[in-house]
Amino acid sequence: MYIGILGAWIAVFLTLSILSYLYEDNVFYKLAEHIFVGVSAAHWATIAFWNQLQPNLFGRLWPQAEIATLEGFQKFWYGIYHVLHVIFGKIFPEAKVDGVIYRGIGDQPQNLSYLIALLLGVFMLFRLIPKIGWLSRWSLAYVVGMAAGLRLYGYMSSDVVGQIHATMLPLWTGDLASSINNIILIVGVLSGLFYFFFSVEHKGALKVVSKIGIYYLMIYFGASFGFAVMGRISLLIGRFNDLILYSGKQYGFATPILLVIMIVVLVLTTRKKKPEEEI
Amino acid sequence: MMLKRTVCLLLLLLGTISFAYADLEIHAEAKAKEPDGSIVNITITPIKGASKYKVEKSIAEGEWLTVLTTSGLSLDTNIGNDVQTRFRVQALDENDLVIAEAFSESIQTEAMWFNTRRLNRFIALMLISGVILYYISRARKNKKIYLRPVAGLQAFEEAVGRATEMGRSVLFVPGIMDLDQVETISGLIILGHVAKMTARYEADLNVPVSRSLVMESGRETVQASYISEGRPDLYSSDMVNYYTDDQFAFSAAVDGIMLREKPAAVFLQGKFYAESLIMAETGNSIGAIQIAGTGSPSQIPFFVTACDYTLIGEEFFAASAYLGDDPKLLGSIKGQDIAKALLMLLLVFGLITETIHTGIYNSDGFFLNLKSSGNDPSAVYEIISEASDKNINDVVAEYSNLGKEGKAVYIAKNKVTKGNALKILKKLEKEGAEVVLDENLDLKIKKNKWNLYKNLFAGS
Amino acid sequence: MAKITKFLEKLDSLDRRIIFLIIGLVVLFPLLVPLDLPIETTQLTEDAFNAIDQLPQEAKVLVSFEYGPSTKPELHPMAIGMLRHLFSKGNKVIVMCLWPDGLFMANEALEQVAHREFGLQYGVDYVNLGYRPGNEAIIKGITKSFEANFSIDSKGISITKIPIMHDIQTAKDVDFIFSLSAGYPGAIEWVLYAGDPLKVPVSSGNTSIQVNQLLPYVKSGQMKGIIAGMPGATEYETMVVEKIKNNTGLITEHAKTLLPVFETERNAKKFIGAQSIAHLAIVIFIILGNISFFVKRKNQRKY
Amino acid sequence: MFWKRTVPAIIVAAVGVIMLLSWFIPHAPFGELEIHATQWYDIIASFAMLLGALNLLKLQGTKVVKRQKGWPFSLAAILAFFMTLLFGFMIKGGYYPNLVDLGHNEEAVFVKIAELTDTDGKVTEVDIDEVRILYTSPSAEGEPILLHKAVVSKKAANKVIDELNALGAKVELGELKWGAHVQGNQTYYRWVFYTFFTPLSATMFALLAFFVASASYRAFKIRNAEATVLLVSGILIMLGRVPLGAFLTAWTQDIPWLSWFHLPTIQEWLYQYPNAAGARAIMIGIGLGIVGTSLRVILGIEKSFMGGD
Repeated sequence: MYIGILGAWIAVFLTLSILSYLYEDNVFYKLAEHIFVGVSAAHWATIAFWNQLQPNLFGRLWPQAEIATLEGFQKFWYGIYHVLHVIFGKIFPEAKVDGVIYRGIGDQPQNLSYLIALLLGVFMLFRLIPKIGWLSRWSLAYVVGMAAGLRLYGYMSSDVVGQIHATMLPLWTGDLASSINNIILIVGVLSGLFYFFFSVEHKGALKVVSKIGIYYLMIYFGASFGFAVMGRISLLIGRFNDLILYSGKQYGFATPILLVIMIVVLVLTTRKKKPEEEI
Repeated sequence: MMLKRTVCLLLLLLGTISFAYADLEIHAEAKAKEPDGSIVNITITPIKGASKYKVEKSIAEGEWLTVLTTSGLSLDTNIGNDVQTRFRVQALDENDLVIAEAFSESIQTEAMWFNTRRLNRFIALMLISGVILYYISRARKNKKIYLRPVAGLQAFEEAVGRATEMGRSVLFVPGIMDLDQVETISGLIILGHVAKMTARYEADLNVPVSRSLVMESGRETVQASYISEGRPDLYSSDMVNYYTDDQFAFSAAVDGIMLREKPAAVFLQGKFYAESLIMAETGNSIGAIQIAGTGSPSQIPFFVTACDYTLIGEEFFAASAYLGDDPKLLGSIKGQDIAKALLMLLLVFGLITETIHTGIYNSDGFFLNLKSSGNDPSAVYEIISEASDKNINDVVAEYSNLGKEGKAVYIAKNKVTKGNALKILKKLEKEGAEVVLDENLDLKIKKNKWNLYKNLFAGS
Repeated sequence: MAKITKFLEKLDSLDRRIIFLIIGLVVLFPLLVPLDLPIETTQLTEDAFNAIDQLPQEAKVLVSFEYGPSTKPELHPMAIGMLRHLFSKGNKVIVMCLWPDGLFMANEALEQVAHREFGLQYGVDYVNLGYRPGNEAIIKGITKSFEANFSIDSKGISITKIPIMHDIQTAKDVDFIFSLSAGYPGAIEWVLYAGDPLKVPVSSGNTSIQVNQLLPYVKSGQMKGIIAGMPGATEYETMVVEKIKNNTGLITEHAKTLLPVFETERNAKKFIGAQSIAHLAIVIFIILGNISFFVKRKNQRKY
Repeated sequence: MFWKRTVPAIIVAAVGVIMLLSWFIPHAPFGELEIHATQWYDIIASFAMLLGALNLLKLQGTKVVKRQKGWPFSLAAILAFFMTLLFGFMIKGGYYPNLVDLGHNEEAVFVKIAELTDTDGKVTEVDIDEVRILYTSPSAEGEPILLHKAVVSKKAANKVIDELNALGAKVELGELKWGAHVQGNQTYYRWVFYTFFTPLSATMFALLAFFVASASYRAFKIRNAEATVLLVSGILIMLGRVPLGAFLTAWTQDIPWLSWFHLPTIQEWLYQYPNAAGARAIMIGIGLGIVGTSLRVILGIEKSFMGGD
């Protein structure tokens, strides 16, 4: 990841700006936050375009083909492509190899059913025209229906049936220690599941069961928290290590210089604020 | 002239060789019971003098695609479904010259119309959704359904009310994922209920979202809620705003909104990842009432520690039944409960069969893997000889050379249980041997019918 | 006494910026002044180390980089340690990436170990084939042919011209596969699509969160050990240094001269010090928080 | 009414049921439905991004136009947005000199290439050897020369090409294609990614370390039995996973009946059993919740997210 000296300075500045949030909300953080929002919104749009729309939509409508061999409808269809090429040359490229003209993108098989996807996508854009904006609901409906159908099976299979299958353990394995462990696990799953009964009042013996369930859930939450602490600290170490790297001579002492400047500015701005508050 | 002659001679020679060993054969067969079809098993009848075989498949008239060049005689490969395909094999000698050629009969594979391997999942689906549907229909006939109180859900109205009193806004984040996640949809459903409350209380509502589709759907939701409460005048599309798709840029933006607008109530309801704690901690630092809800198990701990109330797992999905007053929703919650009870019953039955299976009947699956005999092998050999009911001399002969991977020690049939195996393992370790307990799953599954029940739940 | 109780009571409403500052210092300090914590090796890491250590000198190892900047602190030290181990034995290394960012991580690691430390020749002793999109399809692809999937290397040079690739046609021709993986696609895909079908041994370095998911593969022998998170990286690093120090097994003469470098430039050890101290600090915070919580509650009861 | 509410409801139900059944029907066209269906969704979402971007611009633009509080920051957001788009769609970089022929003065060319591609400031014999191996007899399409630069513009590439051509080699201008530039080497886009995006998101991520500390200080209190369980389990994992934990409890290893209290051992047990039990209970619950919600969505019982009339 060689980003040059200018890159290193910007990276260090942005890193320190975000870290300055820990002190308080300040100009540096606000600036970094807004730059971040701007850059990332454009980044994801760019990625979606070049990694999704271009190869998967246009690439499926017009896979690369040798123009001279086309006939009938396809000839007309690639004619449209040519028009698009004339307007947006970068997105709809044409190649000429040894005098043979190729039009189209990539080598996926042609699939004109993607015209429906294109249509649904365009419906989304109708939002900009209030009168026919409601058509976008059709696209939303497609997305929601797809999500419901896809996830229903996925979760039922792996999270419900799969986990039940994994929990079918012998209560007695022939060895005391592992038997106890299995029983601990099974009691946990059953009582934890019971905690999620909504239509039964949790009282008396049932309350005890759901209480045991909560304890198990809490052990799980504690453990996840512990693991997360570990992962998060590792990340911070990585960031600090980069900052130490960029304080070297080959990057023009970016870290120490920027750090000092930022501290000075922060101290000055907070000092200026305080008298105002006193008045 | 000379060249021509040599070539002729060579060809002749080749011809003779291929004639001499003309028994090269290739046989292709569609693999049975493959739900997705397309898998073909190929076997080659070898010939003398061949060091490698080049297998090709037909893709069009006269066009061949190399599948693999191999020295093995059996392989699996893929072909397109519903297309007649032939295979060709060429035997190559050491110098990569073709010495023989053979063709397979043409075959065709087909995907199934029903994936029998998923039959158990299909039954589970029918069962679970059947139960839920039944209770929904029952609820329609006006049967009262009790729901136990959930603290987090009772706090919704209070939080919105407090925001109104303080003259501050209500912030609602429906997660950071797109509309293709059920959690996001669930978050939007909850947003609908919260928007009704803010409409009633005339509180300001601010919904930052990180996906454009969620923005559109969120606007629809909020508008519908304001209309249904009779306050379309209070609705504006500026309530729901898109910032960026990026996880951390979005959480930076939400932090900014929290710090500068200081909302009195913060709802974090949807699918969250690592940014959950950034938002929840910032919300906490500005003193807002925070109610979180998510189906992401790994993020619940952070919400539990940093928020006032958290809807844990299934509670989050049940929220809309609590917040609304549709009997159908109550019915579906009841149905989910019954499905859960059924699953628990099945699980308990599975526990019993497994216990019978492992603890009492089956034990053949367990064996010990001896990796090293330690400094004093003779004691080790004695233990092994006793455990496996084998002559001590045979044992010495068998285990004196263990190799890299170690050697298996099978305990005599009448003595095998996992506990016994562990006892023997400890004895061996005491003598300085290096042993691990291993389990042969194939043996286990074949061995016992009690295991069949558990297998009903296997698959994906 | 009263002063102490008052102090403890005040602790309850401690400004969180003080906590931030302490955490910052606690992480920063061990990075600047490395600690010398005793390191115990564990079975999982030992298995991975031994599997690699047993490879003969002429063995060729495929290393796949599947991580990016965000998991770099955990995985990069493993990459460095493992490359040092391989090169110190004289093994040849073929690098490829299934994550786009992996390319930059790989370049950085090779630049440090192969180029600067060992002074090895690109193309002869090691090669970086670069990133290809396609996830597990690429793994399946190289089990049939490298050339079809990596016609050129990361520098854009066609692989037919790279000496090390001359006798490597498919993934079957490598002797060991090591995946440095932070998620999908990663270690699991290598086991399923390359290790199992081709019977090539696979091992892997992973983030600590992933380990539980991979344990079944290790237990069944489909994966030869595993390096888990920063602790695992530290152990591996230690084992490499110890090995060269004790002069056991295969070590090239050149590697022996590099021992001082390996001993001093140890990122994982530097990092694990910071990690341990930070964990300790957080635990102390929790305890302090609870003490002040109790003192406050007790005092409140008096009235 | 029909077009605005009924048709969407029918679409949800039909698509939902077809998607659900496709899991059980491997035969075409259902077998590959999952791939195409998610790709259609990606396409719709990509179109919707335009709406999101416009909304963002409107949001920040109003602040700038109306000179609201903090408008310079909004301006920065807009500028950052357009800078990234510029490098995503207009200016690309990613050019490289493509060596077609070495010419008569091979050694000088090798040394020059070694200098150009060198990454550590000193060109050694080994570096030149490497170049010699890789660039001898370049192929017909040419061999790209990867300069040690963050971004290679057309101008920079041409400058190097002239230098190499002056040595008698034949070098042409090569470039990364549009589309490949978002992931390729030495493009402006990658530079923006690594200079702006990576440090920003990595640092936001790293802030979590601080928040985790303050959250544990504030919230990990022994208020009741449940909180105590959570706290103890968290501490055991935190200490048990690092060498410090082994170090602190190393003394237990000398006493047989205490050996179980080795922190790494306790940690491992806790993780494998009670924790796994809790995790499974939660997963099953969530699974059922999702099944229930999806069913309600498909059946049209929940439809508020589709809006009113």
